[in-house]
Amino acid sequence: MPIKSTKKYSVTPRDIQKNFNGKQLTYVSWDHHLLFSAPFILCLSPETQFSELVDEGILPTLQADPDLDKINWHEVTWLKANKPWVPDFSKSLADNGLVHKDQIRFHTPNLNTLCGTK
Amino acid sequence: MDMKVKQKKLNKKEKYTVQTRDLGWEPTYQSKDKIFPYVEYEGIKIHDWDKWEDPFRLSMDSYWKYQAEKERKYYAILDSFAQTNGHLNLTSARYLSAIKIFQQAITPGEYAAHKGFARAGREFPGAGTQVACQMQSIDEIRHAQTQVHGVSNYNKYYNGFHDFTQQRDRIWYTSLARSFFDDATSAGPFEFMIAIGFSFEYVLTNLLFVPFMSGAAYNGDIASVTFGFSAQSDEARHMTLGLECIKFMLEQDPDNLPIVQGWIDKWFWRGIRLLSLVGSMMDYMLPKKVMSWKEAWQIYGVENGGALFNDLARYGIRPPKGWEDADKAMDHVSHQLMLGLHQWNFGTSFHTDVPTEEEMDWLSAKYPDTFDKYYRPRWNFMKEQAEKGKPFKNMGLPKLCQVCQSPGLYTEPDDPTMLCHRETVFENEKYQFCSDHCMDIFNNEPEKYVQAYLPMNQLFQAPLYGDLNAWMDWVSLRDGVDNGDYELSEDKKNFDKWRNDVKSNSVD
Amino acid sequence: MQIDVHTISIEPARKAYDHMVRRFGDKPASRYQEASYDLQATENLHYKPTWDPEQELYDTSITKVVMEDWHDLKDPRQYYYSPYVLNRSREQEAVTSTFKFVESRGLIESLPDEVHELAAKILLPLRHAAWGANQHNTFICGYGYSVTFTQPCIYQAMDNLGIAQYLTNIGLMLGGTDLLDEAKQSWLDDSAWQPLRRYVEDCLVVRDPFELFIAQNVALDGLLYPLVYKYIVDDYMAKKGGSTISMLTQFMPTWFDETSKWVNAVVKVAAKESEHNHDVINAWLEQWVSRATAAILLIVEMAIGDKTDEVINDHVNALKNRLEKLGFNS
Amino acid sequence: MSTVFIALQANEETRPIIEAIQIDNPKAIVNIEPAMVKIDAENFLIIKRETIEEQIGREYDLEELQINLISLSGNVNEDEDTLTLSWNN
Repeated sequence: MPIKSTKKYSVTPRDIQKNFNGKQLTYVSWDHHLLFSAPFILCLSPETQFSELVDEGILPTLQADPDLDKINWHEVTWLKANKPWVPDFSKSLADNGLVHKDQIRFHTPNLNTLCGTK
Repeated sequence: MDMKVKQKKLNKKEKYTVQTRDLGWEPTYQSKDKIFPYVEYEGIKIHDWDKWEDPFRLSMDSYWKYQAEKERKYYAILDSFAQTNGHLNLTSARYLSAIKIFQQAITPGEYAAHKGFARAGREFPGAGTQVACQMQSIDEIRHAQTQVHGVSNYNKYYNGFHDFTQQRDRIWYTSLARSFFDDATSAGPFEFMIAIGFSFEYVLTNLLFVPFMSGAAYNGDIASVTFGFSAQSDEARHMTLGLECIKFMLEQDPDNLPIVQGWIDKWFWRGIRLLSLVGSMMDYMLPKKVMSWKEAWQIYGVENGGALFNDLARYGIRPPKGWEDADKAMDHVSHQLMLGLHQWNFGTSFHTDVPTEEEMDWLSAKYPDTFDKYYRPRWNFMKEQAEKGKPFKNMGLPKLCQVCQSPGLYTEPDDPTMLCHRETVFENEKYQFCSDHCMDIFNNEPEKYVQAYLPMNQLFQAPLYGDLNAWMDWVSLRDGVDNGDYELSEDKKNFDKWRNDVKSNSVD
Repeated sequence: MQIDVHTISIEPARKAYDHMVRRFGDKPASRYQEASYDLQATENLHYKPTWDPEQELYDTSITKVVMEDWHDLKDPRQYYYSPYVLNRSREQEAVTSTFKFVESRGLIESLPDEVHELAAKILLPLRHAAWGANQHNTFICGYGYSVTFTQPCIYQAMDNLGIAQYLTNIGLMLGGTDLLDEAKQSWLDDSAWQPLRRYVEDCLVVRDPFELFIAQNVALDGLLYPLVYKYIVDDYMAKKGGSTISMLTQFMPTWFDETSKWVNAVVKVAAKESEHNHDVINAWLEQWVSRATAAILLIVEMAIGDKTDEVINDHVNALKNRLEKLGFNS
Repeated sequence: MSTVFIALQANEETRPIIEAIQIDNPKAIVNIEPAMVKIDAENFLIIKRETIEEQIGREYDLEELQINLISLSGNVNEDEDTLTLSWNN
């Protein structure tokens, strides 16, 4: 539904990718792991390899979670835009089809920290 | 005619009518379209402004008289509170986190409401409606000012209060409130009335003020009790204005119903998201608790809101679309938000804590179905980490909802173990939301919400490029002083010392 | 346990809020300062107004006047809400007891017919002009920039309403609602009132807050209040045995003197800011003062007849003298 | 059935007002809370000037309620003699 206004209403979003000095935002969350309250933001170049996103973005951020070391990365399943998705760890974010402000989620079967029942 | 014929004395309603709406007239030198240029575009149809019912009928002289009396009382108490070190009668300086949030987030909102009502007080073509809005406008600036004055004394002794004007515009969590009030004041006059006059004042204000003031009373904060009560006495007029306004819109034209209902849906949800902050204040920040957020919701939300929406049903109005989800979430929101605030407390201009055992038992009694199951384990984990000397902090900066600006920390309505992820694409750009209802709000007016200023996303842009230290300077946050855990804070150290000094000096 | 907290003195950690210190240095701030500076959001405004997407939510560019810091336009009365209502409360107490006194002594009945009629004819339609003033000051408050500039405008607007209500009450005493209806009809139809009504309606479409400030608070008030309340009521009518009326309008001349101090200060500081501002304001003054003069001419004539030209000239000159002190040489 | 309520500051000025409300609304429930008295009633509550005047022994203008009023719910109708709160259901 178009906005109702007295004159043409045209604005530019305030966080479009070109404002990020060549980088882009990716939001990451770990399903069923609520010690970390909310999805967190990574600000990385689209050329970054997905494995780097995991190693240098996700792992250091989530250090405090006791489940972190127990993750079997072969069993991990992923969602992008809330749909099942298989990332290629050796490819860049861009080649994995990740766009600015995409939300990715990962699910670790059998691990469930600090959030009660499954 | 003989002017000296004695006229019958007018009753109050009649007198108020000649004192207000009779002052206006039908213009002929300029068109009404030009005089009231904003009254049509929202699509609300008003056929007869004279059908407007003035809720309270205060003439200006009565207004001055009663308001002056309130002001005299307020400042007398405030002065005496300051002169006698009243702050040392607080249950604990920990309590002040609630006041810090209030000052940083809500006080600027009072000012925004003042501006909004001044605009509405000019833009509506009905004199009766205008006067009611103008009175609310002047009341709202009163509230902003009494709050600034009330907190001023605390600022002299405690940290975190010192730069609320800068923090209003820059720090991350205040954008929940800023975006709320900016959203309302950037809307047309009718939507503004539904947003602030009806949804905020009528449906939600009791949830904000009454428990908050009781909390202040329980915790020895006489200054805030006084400003709270003093402000709330104006609020009764404002609530009535909000209710009259919605009835007026609905009675004027059946076409108004879907528009008004849409606004109720939107503003209830925006309001309830904003008030989650109050939930965390009540459940966690008051050293001496009054009632739980859920109990307050039961009384002031379910009971009163229920009665209200029953009353409005005759116009075809149904309860807000988000009502059920809000109701379900009452078992969770205050915990989820507080857990977030605590783990990000390096970035807050107030202190937080892991609740004490006693407090956790209280929470468990108040939230028997959820606290022990979902939230206690996380608090316990944080407590253990802190005891091990490795206090848990979340350095991952949170994704914020494009609409309500909360961190994405709320869970699915029916699954408290799963964060709620919602997203949409508009003009090739992705947007993220905390809930279905925030996403609906966006989808109704995407052009508006794409411009939202999300403080976290801004932090990664020029000029800060993700530099947290630079960010702290920019938001006027003094690391290690304004932020962090209360237990380790200067506020606590000082408060305990001063209290001790008092005891060692005092004569029994 | 209530502890005895009088017994210790604590060194404050800071003297004032940071934004006070940035403006006024490291010293305690007054309540006026705390209540008036920087309360309005300045950065990172979230959304463009749907009512005019070409504006910002708080926008300095909707007026031709340019200020480096709009907070420079402050109120010498140092009114924030509390002193404002306290003062008005005191004043209304005096007015209320006067009304009671006049009513209980039947003083209206003992007015000479000529004065009674004149008061009704001149004062009662002015309640609509006061309502117009209320609209304009509400507008300036709503759309003007910075708290120091705009908060006195909502006080002014409520005063305008109060004055309209006092005039209404006078009307009720003089002859009830019929008389008020008659007065409204004059306001709408009588040729003597049309220039003023046109002035007010033309102001209702001015959307430059500072221009509106000039048109209402400087030009129109600057002529109308001295002419009507000080000259016609307190002088001309009083001499004809109408001092009762002047008791009932006591609020207005006092109010005019008080608010003029503020109005002067605003105009003076804004004009001093730059040549540009001076010229913009001067152009507005020329336009609105001459229009205001024309707008009230017939009303004054209706009241005092022959001497009109002379009296108006005196008052226009007085206003020009006032403006000269503010930096405007005409 | 829906509850209407009025909440007043708990102080010396409101004590006789609360008594008057109880007299005129015998079924109303009076809740004493910190610094506040909240009076709930089913669907309808009436506050009468005359009853308050009997309690305080002087003239009373219902507008004086403003000074100590904290909050209310229900449709408000006020004239010289009464203030009522009601829900239409």
